[in-house]
Amino acid sequence: MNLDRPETRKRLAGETRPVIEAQSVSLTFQTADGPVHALKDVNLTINEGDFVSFIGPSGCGKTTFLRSIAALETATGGQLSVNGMSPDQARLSRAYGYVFQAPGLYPWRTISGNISLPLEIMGFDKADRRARIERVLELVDLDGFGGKYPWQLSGGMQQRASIARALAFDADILLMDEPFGALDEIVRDKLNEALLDLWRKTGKTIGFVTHSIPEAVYLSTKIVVMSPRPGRITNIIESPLPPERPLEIRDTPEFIALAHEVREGLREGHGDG
Amino acid sequence: MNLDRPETRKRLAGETRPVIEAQSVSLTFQTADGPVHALKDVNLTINEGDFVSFIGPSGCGKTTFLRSIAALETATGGQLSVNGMSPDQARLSRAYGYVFQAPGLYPWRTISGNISLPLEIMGFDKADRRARIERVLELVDLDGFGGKYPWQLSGGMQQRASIARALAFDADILLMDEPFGALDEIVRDKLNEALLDLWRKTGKTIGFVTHSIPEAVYLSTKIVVMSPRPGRITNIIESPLPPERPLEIRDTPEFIALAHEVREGLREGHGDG
Amino acid sequence: ADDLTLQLKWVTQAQFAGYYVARDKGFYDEEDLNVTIKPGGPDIAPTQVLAGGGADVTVEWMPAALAAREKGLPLVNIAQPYKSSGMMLTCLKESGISDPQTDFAGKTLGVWFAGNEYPFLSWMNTLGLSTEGGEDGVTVLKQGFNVDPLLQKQAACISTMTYNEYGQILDAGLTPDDLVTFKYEDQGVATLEDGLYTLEQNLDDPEMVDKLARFVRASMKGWKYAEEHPEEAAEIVLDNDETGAQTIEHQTRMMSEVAKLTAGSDGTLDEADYQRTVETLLAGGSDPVISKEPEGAWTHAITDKALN
Amino acid sequence: MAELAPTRPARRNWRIAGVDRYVPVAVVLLVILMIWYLGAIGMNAQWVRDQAARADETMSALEFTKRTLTLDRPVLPAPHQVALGLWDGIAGQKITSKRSLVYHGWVTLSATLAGFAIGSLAGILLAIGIVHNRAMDQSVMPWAVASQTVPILAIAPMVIVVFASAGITGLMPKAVIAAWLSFFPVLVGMVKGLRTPDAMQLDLMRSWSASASQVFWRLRLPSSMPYLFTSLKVAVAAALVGTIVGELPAGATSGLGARLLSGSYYGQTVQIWSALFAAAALAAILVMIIGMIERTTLHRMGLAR
Amino acid sequence: MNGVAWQIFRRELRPTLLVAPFLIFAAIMTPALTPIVLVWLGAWTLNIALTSLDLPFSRVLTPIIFGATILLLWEMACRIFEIPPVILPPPSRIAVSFTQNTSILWTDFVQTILKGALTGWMIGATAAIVTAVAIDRSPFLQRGLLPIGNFVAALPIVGIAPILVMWFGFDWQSKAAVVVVMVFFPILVNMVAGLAATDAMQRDQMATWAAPYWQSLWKLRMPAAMPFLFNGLKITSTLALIGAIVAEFFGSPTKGMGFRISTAVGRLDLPLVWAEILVAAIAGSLFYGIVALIEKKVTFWHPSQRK
Ligand SMILES: Nc1ncnc2c1ncn2[C@@H]1O[C@H](COP(=O)(O)OP(=O)(O)OP(=O)(O)O)[C@@H](O)[C@H]1O
Ligand SMILES: Nc1ncnc2c1ncn2[C@@H]1O[C@H](COP(=O)(O)OP(=O)(O)OP(=O)(O)O)[C@@H](O)[C@H]1O
Ligand SMILES: Cc1ncc(C[n+]2csc(CCO)c2C)c(N)n1
Ligand SMILES: [Mg+2]
Ligand SMILES: [Mg+2]
Repeated sequence: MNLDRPETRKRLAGETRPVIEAQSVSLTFQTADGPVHALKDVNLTINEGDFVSFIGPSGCGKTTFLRSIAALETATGGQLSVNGMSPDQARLSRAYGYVFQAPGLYPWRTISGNISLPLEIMGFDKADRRARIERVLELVDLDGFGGKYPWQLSGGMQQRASIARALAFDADILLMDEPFGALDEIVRDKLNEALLDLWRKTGKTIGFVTHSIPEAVYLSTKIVVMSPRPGRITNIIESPLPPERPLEIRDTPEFIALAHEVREGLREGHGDG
Repeated sequence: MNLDRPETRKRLAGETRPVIEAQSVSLTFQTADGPVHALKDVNLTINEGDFVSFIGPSGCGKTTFLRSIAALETATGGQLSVNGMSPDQARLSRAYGYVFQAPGLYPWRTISGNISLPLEIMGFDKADRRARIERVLELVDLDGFGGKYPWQLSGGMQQRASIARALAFDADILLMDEPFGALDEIVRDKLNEALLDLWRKTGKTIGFVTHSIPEAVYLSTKIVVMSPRPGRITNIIESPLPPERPLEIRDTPEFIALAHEVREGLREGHGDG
Repeated sequence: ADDLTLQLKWVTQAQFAGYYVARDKGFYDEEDLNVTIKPGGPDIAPTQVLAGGGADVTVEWMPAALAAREKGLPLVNIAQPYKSSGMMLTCLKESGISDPQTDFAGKTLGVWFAGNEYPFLSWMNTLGLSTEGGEDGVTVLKQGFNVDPLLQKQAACISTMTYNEYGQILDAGLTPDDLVTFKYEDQGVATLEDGLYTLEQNLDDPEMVDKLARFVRASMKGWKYAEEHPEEAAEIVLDNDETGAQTIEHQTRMMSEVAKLTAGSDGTLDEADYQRTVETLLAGGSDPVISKEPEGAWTHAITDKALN
Repeated sequence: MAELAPTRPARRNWRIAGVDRYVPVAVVLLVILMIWYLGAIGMNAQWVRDQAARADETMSALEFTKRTLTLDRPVLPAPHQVALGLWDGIAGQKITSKRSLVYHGWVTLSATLAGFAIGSLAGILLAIGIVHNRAMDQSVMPWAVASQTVPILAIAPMVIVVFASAGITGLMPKAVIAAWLSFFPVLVGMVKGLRTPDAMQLDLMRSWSASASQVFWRLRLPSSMPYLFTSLKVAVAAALVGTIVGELPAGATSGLGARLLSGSYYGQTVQIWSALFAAAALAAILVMIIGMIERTTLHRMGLAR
Repeated sequence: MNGVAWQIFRRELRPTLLVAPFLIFAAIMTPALTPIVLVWLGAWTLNIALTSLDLPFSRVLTPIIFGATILLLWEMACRIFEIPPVILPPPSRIAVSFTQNTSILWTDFVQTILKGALTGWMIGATAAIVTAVAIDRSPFLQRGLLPIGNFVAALPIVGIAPILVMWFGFDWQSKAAVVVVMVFFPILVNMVAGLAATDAMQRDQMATWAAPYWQSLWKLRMPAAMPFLFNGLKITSTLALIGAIVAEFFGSPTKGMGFRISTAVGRLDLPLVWAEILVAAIAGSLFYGIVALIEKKVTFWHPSQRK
């Protein structure tokens, strides 16, 4: 694997190709109480190497949009393409790593076993598996914990293991649905730094759902603000921050201004609680 | 009920009496792997009308301390008194409202029924119950949802209902264990404002556990920073912020400085992830 | 050797001693037969086993066999080792019963079902008693597996066989003086008990007929041997009892009682007995056991061939 | 006001391990034994009194009590009589003897195990079908429930006759009845177990584009294990009941069911109770063995903590 | 059929297509089997099509079609292979016997199911619930009673039945007693587990409100126990019928389903036997269904009932 891919630089130079393209995507759930318009007329292009955060009040369709990209839901209208394919073709070609809000580790497998699972399914050979497990464990700062069972680890460690699992098979697209929601601030800071580092090194394309404005601002190259009923994009904010971001950047005026902008954007779409 | 109690003013004038007093409180759990020192030598006085936040890394004993105050745990050492009584006597005299991290609503009761439950147990009559339910539902912005069942509401609404339940019987002491952990930032802001408002109006004494530094700073008159293994208090920071706190106060230099102080205090006690 | 399967009406006990003796003493071997004996049980209907092809010959009571014949299962009696009926009603003296004609009304009587109720129903019919309970009728209790209803005084009388249940009552500690018995034989409603039955179509097959004849011959030899050697017969029965619940005392007594019932028979069905049985059954009143005179329900072909 | 609810389950600090497990059981057992003895005296009294009246005897209370507890055919045998019967049946006979409870227990056990194996397998296979096939899900379940409402003892003789007519006797018909009773708990438990993986875990598998068989072997099956074992425990007890039911109509053959029946037939209550306790002990042992397998399996899987 | 349904149909049909060649092979080897195989494949395909369409009534229709198919196959097998009716009567004869014997069947139903099973079930359930509440307060009793309860629950009822008939007489009371013994422990075990099934937080809440014992029992533990209780009630609803019928084999008055079955077998009246079995199955399913319905009403809040 090439840990120093030049996508980040390319992206900044405007040379990147679009990876995810949504054209007036809609998704309506048919429920007993009538249709729920989870997504309506969503237009968005995500380029290779982008780090895109989705933020918005509960129920605005963040999860639904991420799931549609991963072909876990099927859009009921519009065009959605991933690497020029349909999301389902992309899924079958194993283009994604997906991280859910809860760690979702398998209790009957050790941490290594959990990371190994998608690799087994995708048919990696044993030596390769072992090498990859070692690498990602190190990446998320869990070396030495491979032999433990999930319940022997703290919540934060479990969440890191689940991220490691999604990284292990090196999909080019990483989709993360509030991966750090349950963690305390300090741990969260650490993982934010680590994720940013990983992204910079690998040039992966990342879709990231969060509820935290500072987190979105700190991580992203592009912040997508959404609003509910029907779920839609109200604002796309490009970040002027440089790719190198020490934690202290959060005390800079640029950062605070950006956070303020996002908060205002959010408050607009936030009619009720 | 007296909605305009003058405790806040009194407190500022230093005229208030201590409500909760902990003198070198210790609590050790006997587990299969040996004793766990959840609390060690904790000294703290909380005065009437104080809003005290507890912050610290996971496992530092925040929950345990709150539970000890509410007589849900029994301290194994030291002196703990509430209103001059033992915590258990205070519990029997129904001195507390306790809000747990998860909503913990009873699924077989409607929202109104849930709020009504402690009132029934405490023997409030029917008309009084109805009036109180209406009032607290309004307070947490849930009017109109009284007839719904918990699972028909979003997580945020459930959490608000659980706060309403703790408020309904007007205990003088409100203990809240990460009540807003699961909510998105905007909702959290709203509830923070509402809680602050309630506190200012009623002069209740509030103990509040949180993981969020801005939240702790925004809400409290006193911030208690704790540190684990053994669980102890490392820092008690008195807030110089005025009781009237618009949300914008968070962009003021005083606020940022205070937040920085708390973060530093926190990082000290934070060895690992 | 030719294979042949015999289905018994009840569990392994001296009631069927003849067959076990014939097997263990080698009488079947002498006839070049390889006989499998299948014990019955409370819920095994031997006629059903025969219909299902699970056995070639069965030991059955004539009322049940004739009823099955009317139901369309062509059973034929090929031999009748039991000459007389051993069934009786045993009552507690303290219940105040001395004359069936007058004393049964209003009482509870224990009766065996599963095909054994026919003689009782006929009897009650001749007595003019309803079996639906009430003041003028008798309350019928489906008797289970044992004599408890009498010992527990749940019933005034229960069905017993001279050779079995009666002895159990005595074993339990009651004396003959505490009891009153009514033999069906004495009440004129006796029906033929343990006979050998096979399906009609078997008799069209000469080879089968020959086999059956040899079987009957050996079986009767077994019976006569058992009558003369009750202790040895009881021993043999005991050896064949898989449950291990039987005792030698009980089986010896059963054998000597059974010998009284088989005594008058060389295996040939007595037409007069047959006729009396049919008449008793036909006299079933509103709900007779059989509705018309059976035809071809018995044959002497086998016994004639076997014994001459 | 009434007593207050405890704030937490009472934590007892009995030092010796196991004391808080065995002492209550022992105490309850003791109480049951006492009630049993009293019951035996009470229920057998009538008979002793009648016998005494018939023999014109009078006797002391002690003698009277002694007699009620030593009857040959008691209405309710005293515990020590049952214990003696059990001891005699287990240790007092050669294992191959027809009077040995070990022999009869073995007969019952072998049919139970065969039926249990057939039943569990059928239950698991059906559950797999139901979980993977919507048509099966909708059509099989109501009929599976209906199948359990059929009075098994009523069809047991017919099953035996039908099998006999096909030339199959001995263990098989009993095993089929045992299987009939034991497939249902396994079916219900496994359907539930195979459906425990939550949406997230299934979505993960989907995002890795795992095949149906990979999802089954790596997700559904392992997550169903706790359910499987729980239902296997129920099923093995049901299989034992099925076997005994299958042994009843067959009458004079071997097995604990036949022992029960012949005991009942000859009014030998001690024999009934001994067979009954032997059967219950057999069930308890089988359940315990499955519990042990459960513990080691779940431990190996890392599911037991 | 729209596209989605067609896709589901194709996917669901796949296992059937795997089995079909074997069935067809069997039909070729034994030509008599041909109509049976054809009917089976046809009905099954129809069912798969129905479920794929997912119409509102297909949930009701599929099990009916499935059952009707089995009955049809049964009838065909009886006729094609000329199975003697004293071994296995065809459904048509059972139906005839059912209509001819309605009054007998009704008497037996009242005797065995209403008097024996239902009474026993209610007494047993009530006793179990009361006992559960009683021992819920005593961890000592729970630890002592439950292991023994599990042992007693493992006692084969067929063994208890003759004893209880000896004790309680031959009428329905002894049947009810058998049912009581059968249902008591499963319900007790479930109810005790249910009463303990509150989570720590809910108990802590009660503590912070200083709720007295009865309040926390009525308002927390009882409702929380309901899903468990109904689990026990459902299991025992079918057990109760079996128990009542089985007990009749050990002595009964001259009515009742168990009595009729054993008597009718002795008389080779197999259609009547099967009519009784049919009544038992219908009554059992109905009983189960009613309990499940009440469960739905009472535990409407439980995740398994929501959907
Ligand atoms: N399977 C479903 N069936 C019906 N409605 C659904 C389903 N999944 C989501 N919805 C609805 O679609 C809308 C968008 O949901 P979604 O989960 O995408 O929101 P979200 O932005 O992720 O919210 P949150 O921040 O709470 O996770 C909501 O109104 C939700 O109720
Ligand atoms: N019932 C218990 N038995 C044994 N140990 C316990 C128990 N409850 C808590 N502990 C231990 O006591 C310590 C303090 O726990 P506590 O729940 O008070 O932490 P906390 O500060 O609330 O953490 P978090 O932020 O994760 O909620 C931890 O090490 C925990 O493992
Ligand atoms: C349930 C039951 N049904 C019928 C009989 C009748 N029976 C069949 S063979 C035989 C000979 C005596 O042992 C007797 C009496 C019974 N005893 N128990
Ligand atoms: Mg979401
Ligand atoms: Mg906590």
